[in-house]
Amino acid sequence: MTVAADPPAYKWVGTRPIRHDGYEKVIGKARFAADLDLPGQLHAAYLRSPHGHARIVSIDTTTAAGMPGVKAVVTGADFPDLDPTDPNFDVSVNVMARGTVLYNGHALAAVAATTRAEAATAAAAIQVEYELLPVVLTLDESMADGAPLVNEHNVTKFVESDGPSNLATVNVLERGDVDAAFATADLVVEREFDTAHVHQGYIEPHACVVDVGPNGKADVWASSQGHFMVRSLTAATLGWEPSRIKVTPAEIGGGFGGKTTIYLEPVAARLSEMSGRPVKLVMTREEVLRATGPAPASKSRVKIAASDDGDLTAIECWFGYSVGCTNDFAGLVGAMSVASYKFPNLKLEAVGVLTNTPKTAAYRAPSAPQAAFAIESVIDELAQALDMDPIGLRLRNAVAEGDPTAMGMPHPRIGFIECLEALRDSDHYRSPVPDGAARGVGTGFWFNIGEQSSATVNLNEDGTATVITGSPDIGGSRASMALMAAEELGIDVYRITPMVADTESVGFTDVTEGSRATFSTGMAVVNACRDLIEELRARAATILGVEQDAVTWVDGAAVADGQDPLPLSAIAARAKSTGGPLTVTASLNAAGAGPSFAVHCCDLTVDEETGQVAILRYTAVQDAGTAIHPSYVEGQLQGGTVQGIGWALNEEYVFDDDGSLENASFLDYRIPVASDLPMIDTIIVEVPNPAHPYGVRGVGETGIVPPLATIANAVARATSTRMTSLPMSPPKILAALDTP
Amino acid sequence: MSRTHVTCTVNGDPVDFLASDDTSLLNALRGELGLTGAKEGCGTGDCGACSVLIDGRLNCSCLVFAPEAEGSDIVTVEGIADDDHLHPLQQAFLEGAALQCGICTPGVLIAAKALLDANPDPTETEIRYALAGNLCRCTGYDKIIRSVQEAAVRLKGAAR
Amino acid sequence: MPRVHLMSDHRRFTDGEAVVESEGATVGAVIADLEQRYPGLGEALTHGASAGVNGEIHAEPQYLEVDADTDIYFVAPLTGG
Amino acid sequence: MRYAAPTTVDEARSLLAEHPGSRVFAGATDLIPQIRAGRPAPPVLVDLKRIDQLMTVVHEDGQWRIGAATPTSNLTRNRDFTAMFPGLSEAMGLIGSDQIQNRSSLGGNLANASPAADSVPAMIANAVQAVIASGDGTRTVPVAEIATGPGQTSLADGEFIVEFTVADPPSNTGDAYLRMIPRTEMDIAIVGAAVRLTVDGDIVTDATVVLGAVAPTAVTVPEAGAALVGAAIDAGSIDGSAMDTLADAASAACDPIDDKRGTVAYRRQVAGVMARRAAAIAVGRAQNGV
Repeated sequence: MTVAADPPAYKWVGTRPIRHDGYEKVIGKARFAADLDLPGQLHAAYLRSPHGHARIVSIDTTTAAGMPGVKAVVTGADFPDLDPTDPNFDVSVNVMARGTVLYNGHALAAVAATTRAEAATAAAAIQVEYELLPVVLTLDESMADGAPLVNEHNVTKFVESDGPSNLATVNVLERGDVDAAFATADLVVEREFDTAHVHQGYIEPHACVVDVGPNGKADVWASSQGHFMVRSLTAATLGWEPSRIKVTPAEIGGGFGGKTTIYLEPVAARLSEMSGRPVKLVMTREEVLRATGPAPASKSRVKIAASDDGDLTAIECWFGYSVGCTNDFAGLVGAMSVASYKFPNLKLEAVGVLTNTPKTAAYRAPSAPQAAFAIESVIDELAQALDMDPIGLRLRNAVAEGDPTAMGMPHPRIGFIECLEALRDSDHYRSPVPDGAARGVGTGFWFNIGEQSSATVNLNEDGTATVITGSPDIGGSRASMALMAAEELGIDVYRITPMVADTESVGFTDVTEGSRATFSTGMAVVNACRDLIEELRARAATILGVEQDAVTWVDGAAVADGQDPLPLSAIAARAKSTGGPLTVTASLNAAGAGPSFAVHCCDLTVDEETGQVAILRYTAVQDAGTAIHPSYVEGQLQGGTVQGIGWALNEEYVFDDDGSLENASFLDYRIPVASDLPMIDTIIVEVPNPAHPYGVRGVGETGIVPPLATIANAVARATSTRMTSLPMSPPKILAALDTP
Repeated sequence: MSRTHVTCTVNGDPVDFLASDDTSLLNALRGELGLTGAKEGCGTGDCGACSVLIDGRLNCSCLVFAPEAEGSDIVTVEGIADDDHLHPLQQAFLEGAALQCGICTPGVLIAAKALLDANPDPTETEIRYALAGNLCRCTGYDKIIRSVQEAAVRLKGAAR
Repeated sequence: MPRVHLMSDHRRFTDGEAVVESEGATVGAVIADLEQRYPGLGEALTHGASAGVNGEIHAEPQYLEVDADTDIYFVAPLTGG
Repeated sequence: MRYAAPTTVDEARSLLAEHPGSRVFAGATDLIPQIRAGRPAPPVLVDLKRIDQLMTVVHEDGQWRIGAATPTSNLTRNRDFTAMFPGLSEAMGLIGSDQIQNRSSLGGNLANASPAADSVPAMIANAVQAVIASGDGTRTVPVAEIATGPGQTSLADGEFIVEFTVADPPSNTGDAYLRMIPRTEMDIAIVGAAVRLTVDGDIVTDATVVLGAVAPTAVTVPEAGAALVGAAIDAGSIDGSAMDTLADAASAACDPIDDKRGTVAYRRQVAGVMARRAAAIAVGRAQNGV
C-alpha cells in the first residue's frame, strides 16, 4: 500500500519489473565471492587470539611453514605499521594484530596452503607466547576510575584529550535550559536502558580471492558494500598505491553495514604475493560472529518532561556505546538525533567507549536503534501517564519542515507527520487489539547520506542501453537504476542492462551505505541519461536536417515539427554516421539526502508463565520520498523490521570472562526464523525529496530503528512491566515479571 | 586423508568424483562438480543455504559426508528448472521480489520444492515451519512466504 | 555575515558561545576566519565535522559558497549502514 | 580419517574393533559440527545407514522395533507410530529443521548424550529399550541408562545402538512432549518435559514425568508422576492442586546450570510450567485416544 499526496505520472518509476539480476540468482548461477576458483589457487586460514587482551611476546611460525601443503605464512610483521594518527590505523590493526591482541578472535597470523584443511591445521600449529593483559568487556568496566587501558593507541575524538584513554568519542548537543524546564514540568519520566551487542547476521560469510601477478598488480574479487573502499583500505593496509589493485565486486550476500570495511583482502594479497599463487580466503560462520561486525552494546539514561496537555518540553539523554577495541565508529550524532520532537529544551550526550570486544561496524542506521529504543520507550510511558493515544502524543509534538534537528539545523521537507497519520488511519491501527494481546507504537528516522557516485550509460547499436555504476547492489538497486534510466530515456526497462563494474571500469563511487545508492548513484544515472538525451537530440537534428533546438525528446523518440518521430533505436543504429558511439558518463558528490521517517505498530502476546513473546501483527510505515521499485522498498522495510525484531527479542552476544564469544553460531545467535513471524505489512508514504530528480529519500536504514521500542511498548502494555534491557528474551521477561 | 571414488546422479546426470572422506557433500558439489548454487552460510546445519534434495529428501549438504552420496540421486538449485522453463517457484520468486541479496535463495527454493512436492496445498503456518531451517536476513520472509503460496497455486493449476 | 552554529564540543574555543558570526565567501574561508579569532577552532572544524548548509549536509564543505544570510551548522560526521 | 559404510552389524563391529577410537554415525548432525569445532577426528567414520536392520521400523506382536539410524522424519511421518506415541513423535519433530530431521536418528540423539536431546525424555517416558551391539552379541537396556552426563554414555568402546524396542502403550494412555525455546524452531531446548499417563475414566491411574535440559541427563521425576496418580479429571482437566504439586515437584527435581541458553532460576520455574502443560495435553490424548 502506498500513500502519496499527488503521485506524478511516471511510466516506469513506481512499477515492479522483475529485477535484472534475478534470473542468475534463482538458477544458482550468480557469482558470490566464495563461488570463484582460480587455477592453482591456494586456500588460507587464520590463527586468532584465544585471549581477550594480551601482549604478543613471540610468534613462531617455523613448524607451520614446514607442514604439508603450506606455501606462505603471514603475521603482523608482514604489514607496514601505520602511524596511530593515520585514519586507516584502526582498520590495519584489526586486519592483523601488531604487538597486542585486543579481543578474543583478533587475527594474528594466517597460512596459505593447497587445501583449506591443511591451512587450518598449520595455522593451529603456530606457536604464540602471550602475556595476558586485563580484559575490559563492559561499558561500566571501561569507564570506571582506574580502568585498565583497552587500547594504548586510543585518543578521544571531538574533545581535548591528553594521552590514551578508554573514551572513544564524546558528542554533546544542547539548546535551551533543560534544568529549568524539568523544574517546572507537570510530568517527568526518567529511565535507564541497556542493549546487547548484536550482529548484522548476513548469511554470506566474508570471502575474497586475490591474485597478485608477477607485475605486482593485485586482482581482487571480493564481497563488499563498496569495492573502491576495498581498494583504498587494502592499499593502505599493505602500504601500496591504490592503483596496484583492481577490485571486482562479487555479488554480495548481505551486508547491512557490516561490509563497509575490510578484514580479509590485505591478508590474502600478502599471501598471494609471497606464494605467487591466487589465494582464496573465506571466513567460517564462527569467525564472522567472533571477528566482524557487531553493532555496539549500549547503556542510556533518558529523561523527558511534558505538560499536562501533552507538550514535550525538555529532553535530557546520556547514551553510552561500547564501540569495541578500536576507535573508528562514527555516527553517534545519528543516535542523538532520533529525538525528533519539537523540544524547546534539549541536552543530549553520546559517548563511545572502548572495550576488549570485536571492533564494531555499522548496522543499518548505526547507533540510532539503541537510542530510539530508549527515547521511544519514555515517550510511550508519557503517553500512558497522560492517558493519551501514543500516535496523538507524537503528532502533537512531531517535527516538520523548518523545525530544528537536534543539531540545530532546520529539517528539510520531511514526512514524519504523514507517516504518523498513515498509521493512525491504517486498517491495523483502526482494528481492535486482539483479545489477550497488546499494541505498541514506535518511531525512528535516519538522515541518509549522499557522497560520491559515478555512472556510465552506453547506448548499444540495437537501441538497448547498458547502465554501469560502481554501487554494489545489496537489495535491488540495479533494478532501481534501470527504472530511472527507462523513465529518462523513454525505453522499455528490459531494454536496459544495469551492471556494477570493477574499479577500473567505472568512476569512483563511495560505499553502498546510508541508503545512498538509489539516491546518489541514481542521480548520477539520471544525469548521465539527460546528457545522453542531449546528444541524441543533436544526432537526431543531423539526421532530420533541423536545428537541435527544434528537436524535443518525447517517449523515447526525437520529435521535430512536421516529421515522423525518430525513435532511440533508429538514432542508435546511425551512431557511426552521426558522430560515433553514444556513451556518456556522469559523476557527482551528492548533497541533499532526504531523511526518511518511519512509524511502526505491533500486536503481540506475552506468555506470562514462560516470558515468550509472540508477534501477531506488524505494520511498518515509512516515507520513501518516491518508491522507484516498490517491491524492493517494501523488502527494505520488512528486512529492517525483522532485524529489529531479532534485536528486540533474542539476539545478543554472550561473552565469557575472557571475552570469548560463547554463542558464535546461528544455533545460539538467534536471528528470527520464518516461523517466528507474521507477514510484515508495509505502508509506503511518498513525500518527495526535493533534492532528487524523482524525489528519492533512500529507505535501507530507517526500518531497523523503530522495532525495538515498538515491541517493548507493546510488552509494557501487555504485562504492565516496562522492559528496559534488550534483548527481551524469555528468561529476562520472566525475571522482570517476577520482580515486584 | 583417504579419498573415495563416488558415483551418483546430480540433476539427472550421472557423475563421479573423488572426494576426501572428511569433506562435505557441499564442498564436493561446489569444488569437484562446479555446482556453486548451494552456499555455505554456517557449515553446521543451522542456516539451510546448502540445502539439496538427496533421493527426494531435503538435506543440508554441509552435514553430509561426500562419500555418503554413493548411489544417490541429488537435486540442486541448478537442476529444478527444465530446459525451457523456470520452476514455478523460481518464477514466483522473481515476480514476487522474494530475494534481495540472493545468498539464501538456492536453499530456500529447494526447501520450498521439498515442501510442495510433499504437500501441494500448505497453509501459511506450514510454509513458515517448513522453511524455518532456511535463514534469510534480507527479506523478513514476507515475500518468500507469499511467493511460495503463489507457486503452490500455479502448480495446482498446472496439475489440474 | 554567515552565522556559524557550533557543536557543544567546539564551544570551548568560543567561551561557550553557541553561535558566532564570521567573514568569508566559502565555508573554508569562514573556517580560516574563525581560526584567526578562536585559535584551534578552525583545526577542529576541518578535521572532525561536517557542515549543514541550506538543509544539506556536506562532508567536505571547504569550497562551498556561502553568503551573508547563510547559517552553517557544524555537526559530527555521519555514516550509514 | 576414513569413511566406511558396512552393510551388516558384524562388519561394523569388526571395523570398530580394528580401529579403536572410531565413531559410528547416522545423521552426523551433531558429529560434523563437533569436528568443525575442533573435536579430534576419529580414525574411521562408520556410517550405519547401509545396514538394513538399523534403517527399518517394524511393528509386530504389540511391539515396535526401530532401527537406531532411521531418520526421525520416517517416524514422524509414520501415521501408525504417531497415533500410538504422539508425544514421542512430536519430540522427534522438534529436533532441528526438516533438513535435520531427514538425517537425525533416535540412536544419534541418545548416544550424543546432550542433556537437552528432545527425543530422550519422551523415550524414557515410554519405557523405550535400547538394543546394543556388544562384543559378539547384544544387550538390552532402558534408554534412561545410556546417557551418564553431558557427552558421556554407558556404552563401552566398540558398542553401538542397533535398535530400539517399545511396547504398544496400554489403552487409555497418552503422551506429550513440550519444550521451551526462545524462538519457535531451530533452538536447543532450555527445558523439555515429557509426560505419559494412563487414565481410567476420570481418574489418572499411572503417570511418568521426565524432564530434559535441567540436569546433566534427562531426569525422571517420580514425585511428579505420583502427584498425578489418583488425580481426578474434570471435563478433560486434571485437578488443579495435583497439577500444582506436579509442577512443584518438577521444579524441585531440576539440577540445572546457568549458561548462554538460560538461567538456573528460569529453568527451574519453566520446568514446572512445561510439565503441567504437557500433562494437560497427555490427559486429553489418554481420554480421547489422541
